[in-house]
Amino acid sequence: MPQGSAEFGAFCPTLRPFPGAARYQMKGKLKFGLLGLVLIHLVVLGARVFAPYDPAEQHRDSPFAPPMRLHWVDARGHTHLRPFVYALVYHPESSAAVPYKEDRNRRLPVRFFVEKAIAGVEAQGAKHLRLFGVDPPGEIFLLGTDDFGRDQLSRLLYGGQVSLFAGLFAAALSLGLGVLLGSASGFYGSWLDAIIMRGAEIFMALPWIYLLFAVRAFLPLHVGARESFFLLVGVIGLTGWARPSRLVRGVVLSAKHREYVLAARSFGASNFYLLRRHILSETYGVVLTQAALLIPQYILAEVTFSFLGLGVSEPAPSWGNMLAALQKLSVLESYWWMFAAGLVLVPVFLFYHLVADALQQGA
Amino acid sequence: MRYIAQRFAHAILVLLGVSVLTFLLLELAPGDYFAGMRLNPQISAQTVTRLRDAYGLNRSLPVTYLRWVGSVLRGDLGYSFAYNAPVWPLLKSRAGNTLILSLIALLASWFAAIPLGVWSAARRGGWLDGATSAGTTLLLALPDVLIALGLLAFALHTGWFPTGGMASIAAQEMGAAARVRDFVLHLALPATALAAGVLPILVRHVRSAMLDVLDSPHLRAARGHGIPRTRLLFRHALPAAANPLISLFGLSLGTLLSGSLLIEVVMSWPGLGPLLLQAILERDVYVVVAAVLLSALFLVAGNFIADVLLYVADPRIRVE
Amino acid sequence: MNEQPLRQSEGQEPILRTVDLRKGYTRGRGWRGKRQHVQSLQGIDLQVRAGQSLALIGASGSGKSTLARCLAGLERPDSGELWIAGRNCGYSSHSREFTQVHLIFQDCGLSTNPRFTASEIVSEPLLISHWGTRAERTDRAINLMKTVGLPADAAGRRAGEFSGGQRRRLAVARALALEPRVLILDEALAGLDLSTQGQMANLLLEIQQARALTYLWISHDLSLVLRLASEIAVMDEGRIVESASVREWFAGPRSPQGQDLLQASRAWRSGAER
Amino acid sequence: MASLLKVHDLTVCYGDRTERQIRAVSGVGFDLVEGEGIGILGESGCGKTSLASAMLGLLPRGGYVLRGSAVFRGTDLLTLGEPGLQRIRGAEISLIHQEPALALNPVLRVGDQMAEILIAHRRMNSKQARNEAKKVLEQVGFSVDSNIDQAFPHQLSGGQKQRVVIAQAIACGPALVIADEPVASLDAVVQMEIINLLQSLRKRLNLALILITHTPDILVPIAQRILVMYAGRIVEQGPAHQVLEAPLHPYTQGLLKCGLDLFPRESSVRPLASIPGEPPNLAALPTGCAFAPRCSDRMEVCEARAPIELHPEKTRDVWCFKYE
Repeated sequence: MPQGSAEFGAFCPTLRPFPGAARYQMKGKLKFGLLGLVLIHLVVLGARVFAPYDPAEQHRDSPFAPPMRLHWVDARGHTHLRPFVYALVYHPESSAAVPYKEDRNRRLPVRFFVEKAIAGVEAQGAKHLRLFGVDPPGEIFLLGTDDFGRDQLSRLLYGGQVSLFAGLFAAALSLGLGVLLGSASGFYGSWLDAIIMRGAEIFMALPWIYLLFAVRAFLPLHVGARESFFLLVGVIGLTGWARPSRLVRGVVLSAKHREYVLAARSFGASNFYLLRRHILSETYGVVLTQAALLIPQYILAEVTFSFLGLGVSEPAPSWGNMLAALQKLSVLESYWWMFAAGLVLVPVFLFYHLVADALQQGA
Repeated sequence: MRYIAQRFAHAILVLLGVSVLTFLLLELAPGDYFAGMRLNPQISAQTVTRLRDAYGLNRSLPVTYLRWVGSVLRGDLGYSFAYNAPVWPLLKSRAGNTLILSLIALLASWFAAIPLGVWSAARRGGWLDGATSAGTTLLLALPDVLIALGLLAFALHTGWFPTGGMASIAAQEMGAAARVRDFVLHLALPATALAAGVLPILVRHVRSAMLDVLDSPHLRAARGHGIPRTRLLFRHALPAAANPLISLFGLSLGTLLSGSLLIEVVMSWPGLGPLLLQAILERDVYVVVAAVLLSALFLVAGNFIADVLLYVADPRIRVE
Repeated sequence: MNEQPLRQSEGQEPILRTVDLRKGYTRGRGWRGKRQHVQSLQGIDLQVRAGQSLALIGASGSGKSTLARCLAGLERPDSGELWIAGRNCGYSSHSREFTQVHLIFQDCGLSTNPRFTASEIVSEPLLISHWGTRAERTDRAINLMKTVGLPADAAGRRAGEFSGGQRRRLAVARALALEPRVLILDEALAGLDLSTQGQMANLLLEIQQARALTYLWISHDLSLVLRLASEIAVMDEGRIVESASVREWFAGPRSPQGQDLLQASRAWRSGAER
Repeated sequence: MASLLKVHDLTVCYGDRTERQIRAVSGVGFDLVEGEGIGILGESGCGKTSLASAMLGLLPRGGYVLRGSAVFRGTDLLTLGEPGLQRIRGAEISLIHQEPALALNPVLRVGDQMAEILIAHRRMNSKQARNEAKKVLEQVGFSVDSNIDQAFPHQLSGGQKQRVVIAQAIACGPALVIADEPVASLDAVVQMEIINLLQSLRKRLNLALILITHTPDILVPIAQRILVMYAGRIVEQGPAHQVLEAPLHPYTQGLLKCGLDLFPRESSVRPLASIPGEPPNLAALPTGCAFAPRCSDRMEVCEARAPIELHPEKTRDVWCFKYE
C-alpha cells in the first residue's frame, strides 16, 4: 500500500538500500523499472488500437461473461495456426455461479488488424483499425465482461488512461507547487518561510485521505467524465504540496549554506544565479524520488475516489470504478475476473517502487 | 518540561489552523444541503430560507466560524441535516471504532516491524534480509483496495471469518468469552488489511535507521569494547536509532487513519469512514467537517504523543 | 583599539579600514523559542595596508570569522564603516568594491561544487561578473590553474574527482580570477597533513609575492601563522585587544589574551620536548 | 620481557577481491612486549587506522585481511572467530577511537556505558558494575563528587569525552591499548593533558600502548619505539629518540622537517618545509618504492623494485635503497 508512502519518503529521503547495493544493480533497477512503465503507458495510450471494443459498448446478452480462453487445438484435435476462441453460451436459468459454457461448435478465429466501426457513430460509417477482433456477430472477451456485458480488457485499457495519467498529472501539480513554495521558503526564509511552513503543517495535520475527502466533499458531486478527471487531478495535486515542499525546503536550506554557494555569493552572484546554478540542481534527486513515490500514491487516490463513487463516474471507465463492482458481495464471490483492475495496479506500483528504490540508492 | 509545553501549544495551534481550513472549505463550497432542496418543487422558497436561518447559514464568515468554534468547545459539533440529529452522538461511537481498528493495526504492525527490521539490519545481506526485502517490495506493490477485497473474498470462500461489521447479531446473547472471540474474528481481517499496508514501510525504516546506527562510530566503539551482539543490538543500537522511529510513529498513525477509511468502507467496519462517505454523498457538511476535524485531532494527538516519547527517549532534548 | 591603531605609513590610504564595526546575531527560533542576542563584533577598528600580511588570532568564538565575513561582504555589519581602497562600502553587500576582497574558507576544498568541472569552477567569478566570452573565460581559467600548479588537462574533470589538496588549489585559483587585492584566509590551512600544509603555505606565499597581494591570515594555530605573517592582531570577545608586528609580539605580548595564546602554544611544545 | 603481540606480514585490502582492490596495509610486521609504548606515525590515508581495526576484526564493510598474522599471547587474532574476539576486545586489548565526540552513544549515560563493558567481561551485576565504573572514572581524573556517571555525552566537553573514552578502554584492565589519533580533534592545551594522562596510566597499569598519529610531537612523551608508515607499508622503525632526532628514510626526514619547521623559535616570513607531490593512489601503487616519485634522493633502482628491509644500525630498520 503506497498510500502515505510519500509521507514516509518525505520523512527519510534516503532509505538504506537492501542487499546488493552495487551501483550497476541500481542502474539495472532503474532501467528495468522505467522500461516497464514506458511499456505500460504506451499500451494504455494506444487503447484505441489495442482494445477490441469501445469502453462503453454493451453486450447486454452476456453480462459477467468469464474470460475466454485462446485455443490453438480445436475439439476434434486439429491444430490451427491462427488462435481462436469458442463462442460463449449464456444459460440464465443455470444454477452455476458462472452460467456460461463454451460452444464447441462455434469457433471464432482471431483476426488481426481489423477495421471496426466506432460504437455510436456507425451511422457516419466511422471506422478505425484495431489490433485484433473476431468476425461479427461473434464476440471476444479475453478478460470477461461486467454486469452490462462490457469488455473488461477494453475498459482496462481505456481506464488506464484515466488512472495512470491522473496520478501523473496530480504528481506534477503537487511537485511543481512543492518546488515553488519549498524553494522560496528555504531560500528567502524569514516571514515567507514561516507562513509557508505553518500552512504545510496544517495540511499535514490531517490524515491524507481525510483531507482529500474534505476537499472533494465541497465540490460538485456529479460532473462529466472529463470534468471529474481534472477535478480529481486538481484536488489530489493541490492538497499534496505540503510534504514535497518541506523536503525541497530542507534541501535548499542545506544547499544555501554550502560553502560553494557562499563562495559564489562572495563573487557577487545574484540570488537568481545561485538558485539556477547551484541550488535547484541539488533538488533534482529529491524531486525525482518524490515523483516516483507520489505518482503511485496518487494513482491509488484516483482509484479510491472512483471506487467510492466520488471520482470518475460511469460510463467512462477508470480502474477505480471498475473495481467498484466488487463492492457487491455476490460479484466478489463469483466473478474473480473483476479483480483485473486491481491486479493491474500491482506491476505498475512495482515498477514505480523499483524506480524509487533506485533513485534513493543513487541519492 | 518547557519542550512538552511548547509542543502542546503547537498542537493546539495546528488544530485551530485545521479548523479554519475546513471551515473555509465549507463556506467556499458551491451550494449546500438546502441547495438541493430548492430544486424540490414540494418545498417552498420561504421554507428553505427559514431553514437556512435556523441553521445559521446566512451570516458573515467570521461570525459563523466563531459561533461554530464556540459550540465545538461546548461539545456541540453541529447538526446533521441528513440524520436530523446532533453530530456528536452520531460520531462518538464511530470514532471509537475507527480508533480501535487503527490502534490495533498500529500495535500489530510495530510489533512485527521492529524485530524484522532489527534482524534484517543485523544480518545485512543474509537470507533473512533478502526475504524481508522481497516481502516488503511485494507488499508495497499491493494496493490496499486489493488487499481488502482479497481478504474479503477469502472470508467469503472459506467462511472462517465474518464479512463485515463489528459483532454478530447474536452477540448480545453470548457469554463474555464468546463475545470476545466474536469481536476478535470481526476485527482480524480489517486489522490485517490495515497493518499489511504500513508494515513494509515500517520494516524498511526500522532497518534503515538501524543500519545508520550500526555503521556509526559509537557502535563500532562498543563492538571494540567487546559488548555481545544481542546486547549491542537492543541495548545500544535500538535506543540510538529510536529518534527517527518515534517521529515515524506519528506518521504511521496518520497513514493508518487514512487507510482505515477505505478499509472500513470495503469491510463494513462501522467507523468514521462509511459515515464520512455517506455524508459527502449527501452534502451533510457539519458531519464532514466534524469527522475531518476528529481525524485531525487523532493525528495531532498521535504526533504529540510521539513528541512526548521523543522527550523521554532522547536525552539531547530532555537535558537542554 | 582606538588608542593603538596599526602603524600606518603617512599619506597612504590603507586598503582595508574599518571604523567601529559592530555585528550581532539573534539566536532562537521565532515565536516559539526564546531569542538570544549575541554581540559578535563590538566595535572593530582595523587598518590593513596594501601588501601587508596580517595574522588575526584569537580563541574560537572571539569573532574572527564574523569579521572576515563582514570584510568580504558576505555579511552586513549592524553599524560602523568599512572602507576598501579608500571607498566607503557602506552597508551594501553588493558593492563592487568587494570584488577586491576575497575570502578563502576553512577546508576550502568544500567550497567547490563537486558537480562542476575544474574550469567551470575557476571561471565562475568571471561568469558572474559577465567578463569576456566563454572561450576567453576558459582560457583564463586554464592560466589560473597553471598558476596554482594544476595541470591544464585537468580543466575538464569534475571537482569531485580531485583530491582534497587539489580542490584547495582550485579554490585558490578561483579566488584569483577577479584579481582581488586582498585575500582573507580563514583557517585555510587547517586540517591538512603536515607535508601538504607546507606546500599550500608556500604556494600562497609565492602568489602573494608575485601579485603584491594583501593577506589576512585567520587562525588559532599560532605556530603556523607566525611563520606566514608580519603583523599580528589579537581578538577577544569581539574586540581587537592588541596589534603589533610579529617580531615584537613574539618577544612579549602585551595583552593578557595574547600572553595566554603564546603560553599555551609554548607549553605544549616544551612539553613535547621533554 | 615477554612478547605480547607479534604482527607478521599483515595485509589489509578493500574492495572486490579481483582487480580494483585497494591495499590499505601491506606486509606490516612488528613486535610488542608487555608494557611497551610504540608510536605509529603517518599521514592520513597511509593505513594506520586499517591496521588497528584489522587486528581486532573491526574493519569496515568491504575491508578484509588478505594474509598475515597477529599473535596476541599465543592466539592469532586474525583467525579467531567473532566470539573469541569479543572476549578479547575491551578486556585484553582495547581501542580508543579517533573522534571522542562520536565514540560515545548519545542516548546512554556515561556511567551506564562504562558499566556495559564491565558487565560484558567481568560477570558483574549492574549495580556492582556501576560502582566499579565510578572508580575507573576517578582514575582518569574525574573527582568523586562530579557525578560524571550521570551525565550524557552531549553535556561533556571534548576533553572530558576523551577521558571517558579512555576510562572505557582501561575499565577491564587490558594489557594493550590501541589509541587511534586520540587527540587530533582537541585543542593544544587539552591535547597535552590527554597525552600526559595516557602516559601516567601506562606507567601505573603497566599497559602496552600503540599510539597512532600524524603529529610527531605527541609521540615524544609516550613512545619508546616508532614505526613510520607510508602508503600502507612500514618504511622505517627504531627507538623513538633515534627516529625523531636522526631519521633515516627520506620520507621521515621530510615529515619531521615539516613539523619541526612549525615550531616558532623565532619569527620571520619564509617558505615552509614541505614534501613535494601528493600521497599515491592506493589503488594504483608504483612497482618500486611508493615514495620514489616524491623523493629527493631517488635512484634508478627505487622505481624498479620494492625496497627491502635494511639495518644501517643495530636497533633500526629502514626500507630504502640509500642504505644498501
